[in-house]
Amino acid sequence: MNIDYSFIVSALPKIAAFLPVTLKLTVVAFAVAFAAGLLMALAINRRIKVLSPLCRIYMSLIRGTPMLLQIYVIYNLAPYAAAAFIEKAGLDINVYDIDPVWYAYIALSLTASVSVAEAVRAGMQSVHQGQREAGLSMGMSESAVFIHILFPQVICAAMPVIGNIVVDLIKATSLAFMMSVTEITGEAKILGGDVLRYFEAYLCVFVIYIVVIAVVEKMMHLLENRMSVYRRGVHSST
Amino acid sequence: MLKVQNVKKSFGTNEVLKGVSFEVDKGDVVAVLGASGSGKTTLLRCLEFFERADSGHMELGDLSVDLHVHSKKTARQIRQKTAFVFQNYNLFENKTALENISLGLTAGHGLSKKEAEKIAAAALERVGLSDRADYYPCELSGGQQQRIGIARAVAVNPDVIFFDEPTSALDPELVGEVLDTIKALAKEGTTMVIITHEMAFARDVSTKVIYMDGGVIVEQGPPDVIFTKPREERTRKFLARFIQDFDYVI
Amino acid sequence: MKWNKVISTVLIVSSLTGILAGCGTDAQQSASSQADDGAAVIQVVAPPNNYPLAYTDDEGNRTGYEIEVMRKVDELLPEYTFVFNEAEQDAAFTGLSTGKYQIAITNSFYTEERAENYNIPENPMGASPCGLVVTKDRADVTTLDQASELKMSPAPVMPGDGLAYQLEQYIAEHPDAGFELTYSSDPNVFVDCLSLVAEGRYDFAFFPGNYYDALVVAEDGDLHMLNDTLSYKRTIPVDTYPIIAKGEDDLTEKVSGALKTLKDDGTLEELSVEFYGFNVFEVLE
Amino acid sequence: MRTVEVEKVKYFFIESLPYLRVTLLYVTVSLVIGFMIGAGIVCLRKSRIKILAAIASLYVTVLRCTPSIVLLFLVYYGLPAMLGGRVGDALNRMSPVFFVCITFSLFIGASSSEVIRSAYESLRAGQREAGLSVGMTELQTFWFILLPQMVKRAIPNIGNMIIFLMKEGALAYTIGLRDVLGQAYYLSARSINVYAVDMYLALTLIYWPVSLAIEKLFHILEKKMDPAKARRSLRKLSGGVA
Repeated sequence: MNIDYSFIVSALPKIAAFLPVTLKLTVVAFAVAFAAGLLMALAINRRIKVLSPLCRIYMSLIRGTPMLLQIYVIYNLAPYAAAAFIEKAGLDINVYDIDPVWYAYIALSLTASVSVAEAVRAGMQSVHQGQREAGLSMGMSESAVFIHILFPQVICAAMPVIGNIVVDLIKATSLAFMMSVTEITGEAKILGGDVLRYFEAYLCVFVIYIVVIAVVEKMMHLLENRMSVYRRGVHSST
Repeated sequence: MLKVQNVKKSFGTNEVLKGVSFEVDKGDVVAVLGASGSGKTTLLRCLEFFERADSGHMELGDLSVDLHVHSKKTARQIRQKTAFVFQNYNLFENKTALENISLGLTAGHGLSKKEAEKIAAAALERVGLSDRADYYPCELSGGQQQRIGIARAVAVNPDVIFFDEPTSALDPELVGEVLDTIKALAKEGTTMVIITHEMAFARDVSTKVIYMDGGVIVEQGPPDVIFTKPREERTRKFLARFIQDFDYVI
Repeated sequence: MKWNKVISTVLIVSSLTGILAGCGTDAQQSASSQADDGAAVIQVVAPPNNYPLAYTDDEGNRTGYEIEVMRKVDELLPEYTFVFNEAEQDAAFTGLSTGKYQIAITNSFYTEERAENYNIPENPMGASPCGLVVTKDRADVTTLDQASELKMSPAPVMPGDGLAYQLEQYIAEHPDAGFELTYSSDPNVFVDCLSLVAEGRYDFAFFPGNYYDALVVAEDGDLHMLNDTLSYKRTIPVDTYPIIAKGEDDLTEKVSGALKTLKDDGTLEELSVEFYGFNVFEVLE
Repeated sequence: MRTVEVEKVKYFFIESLPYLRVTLLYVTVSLVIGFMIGAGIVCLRKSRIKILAAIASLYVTVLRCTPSIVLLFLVYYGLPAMLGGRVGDALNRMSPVFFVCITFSLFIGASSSEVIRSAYESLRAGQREAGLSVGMTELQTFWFILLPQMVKRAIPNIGNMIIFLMKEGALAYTIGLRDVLGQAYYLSARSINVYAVDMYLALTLIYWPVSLAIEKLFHILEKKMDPAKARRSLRKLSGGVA
């Protein structure tokens, strides 16, 4: 297997130039997924009448279908449906002016939102029921109890899993290239395609992933330490 | 001050409370005794709306509430007038000792942060733990945590404080410091309802004793009556072990 | 602690690929093992489905323009026996550089860098016929220059294939070109670009003539309903070559010679008519 | 955009379903081998020899960052080239399924080691001492007390891994392996992807029920593995009193 190192050296900077796109995709998709996942977890835990079964079906559907199908539905079918709808409604918005990056945000956040929902629900299981009752007994409202007491502890319990979700999301952004959004894997495929050096191009992406994921893991680790200070205490020994 | 009428509660087929009624006047310290499974904790949890009673009525000051059909708002109003001290402390794990107390005042009673912290500091002083203000629960011993739980309850200046076996989760040597704290509160005239197994404490500190068994109040009355010549046979048998210390037999 | 993990990982990975590189090179020559009748076995790789160049027909046997051309070349070269494999473009060329395959037929065009990385025979094996697809109301637009002046937007193209190459060449030669290229690796993009142009999502697309005839013009074509909204103008096809593993010099010589014979005796033209429906080479001149 | 043709959906469904065998084959093989590798890594990381522990944890980190296509190419093309000579040629003749299994086993090896480690750490410390104190050997304690509890905690993750593996099938298509996903793509590509909608619908009809079945199966497994918890939740319903 003769690896064309010269190609790697020349292509790496060009591919790395698209890192901001990958990071933006990851950050926005994670933000959407975190919000959606949290709401779903709450809806299911609080057994809200209509919403809870709906969320369960959504989660099993997203978990049960390949990512490529989800991308196809969002990138190919949704715009047509929207265009047809707009024509009927007589509006003159041109659906096709929408930057494809928005489709990528939605597609990437689907699977991530389901994983966040599962992580949060697992986190909720680990928080003791007494915490909620203590809050209520102090005359706090349900939402105040959630915001001040339950939410911080749930997120802290779910942090390790959320770290994994972010790493998986970074690797999943390579699928955005199917929605004509060029990020590092997309650029690698283009450069690789020109000179038929696909494997070397993918190696560049691999090297970039190592650095990015190492940094992200370091940040998640620091964040988790800061959040779980209440579990270790700040004073040396008790 | 607090009137409780005909509280009934069953979990599926198992009837836990078969119509319990009692009254608590201002400054009263009511000790609730009974074997485990007699329904004492369920009774208290129904009064704090952690469980929904099947039927029953409760009057606290000018508020009167049906224990089965009640809105979230009224439940919160009652909770704002009462306080609850748990068997396993249930301090907010992600908050320091001071924050545990001040949070109840700010989020629970709408006080300003500055004022809440002033009251919280005073409450800590009262239970003698001012030097542990910025400690997290995981850094405190069981006894210290329970005393902060009590401080948290007292800080909201409730009409009545419910204690659910405050000392049974503690190591023996820590029980003393918690009981002393409760004794001090009693002396200051705080109205309290305490579920406990500490017979000596019940006899010395309470102003009224309730003995429960099988979901009903078997007997209630002042401690010197109950602990010396209880009317009901079941009460005598329950207190038998304890009464011998008085070395005279009825 | 984490940082030295990153550095050691990068070191490990590069040394790993280094080792692979080290022992890979000598295996290169001996890869083509001996077939039973003494002829060297040559592994040829083509994408699982690259209609009409390489695909499996309903009876399940491999056929297509490029497959049949290589079969004809195999007949002319008794010292070799060709065995056909299936792999997508990126896998095919990885296999080519690791010695798993010796020839890749992926409708590929010639560039200097590719010639440095692989052996590309002198003579082409065919030409990929392309054309400009626009809506009927813009049927006057027949060349890329017009499209560039009118700042028309091209449909996304697949990286590394002949269509993308032609547009890339155009943009390289005309820095002031009125359009930019968008890429997508979605296999559905290929056929979708016809509907996308018809819907107005993009202004024009670059599409192979034979597909266009089969899909849109033909009565039973799957996209025949687009026939009255789209118009097609054929442009100059691009030469396509088999890509041969670096260092297989005598194989390259022999294949190039065979291709020349097939071109001169008209076999390539026959196959072009059979699979493309018209003679690609005639337009070439 | 065309409307969906039920005829086409049926065609894709029937033509692709037989290839589900291939998918389930490499999923089960990868899981079994993967968990063995995972267990090996957990032991390595706990071993006193510093280098072994470092290599094991490095393996997990590197695998977490590797895009699956890179590892697949490294295994499918790199391995035969690296071994070279006779063995290399023998490998070259092997069917792609063999290489897909190796690739996914390496991946599952990394992720399962994390699952096993967290399951092991979540056991209460006393469990092992308890087993030893009643005279059981280290192995018996592990087999009868520790392993069942670890498996119980790991079960939800195993379900997720299976569903993840099934979805990675699209990857195998690039090296020509026809699993259910690959076959569906192949058939759709044959008609130049005009019937992509129907193909994707057919795939949903295959994938969703299978993943629902897996979720249900693991849900039941979890309940069966933990009778106490099941009984406890039952008792809670029937009014357990404090």
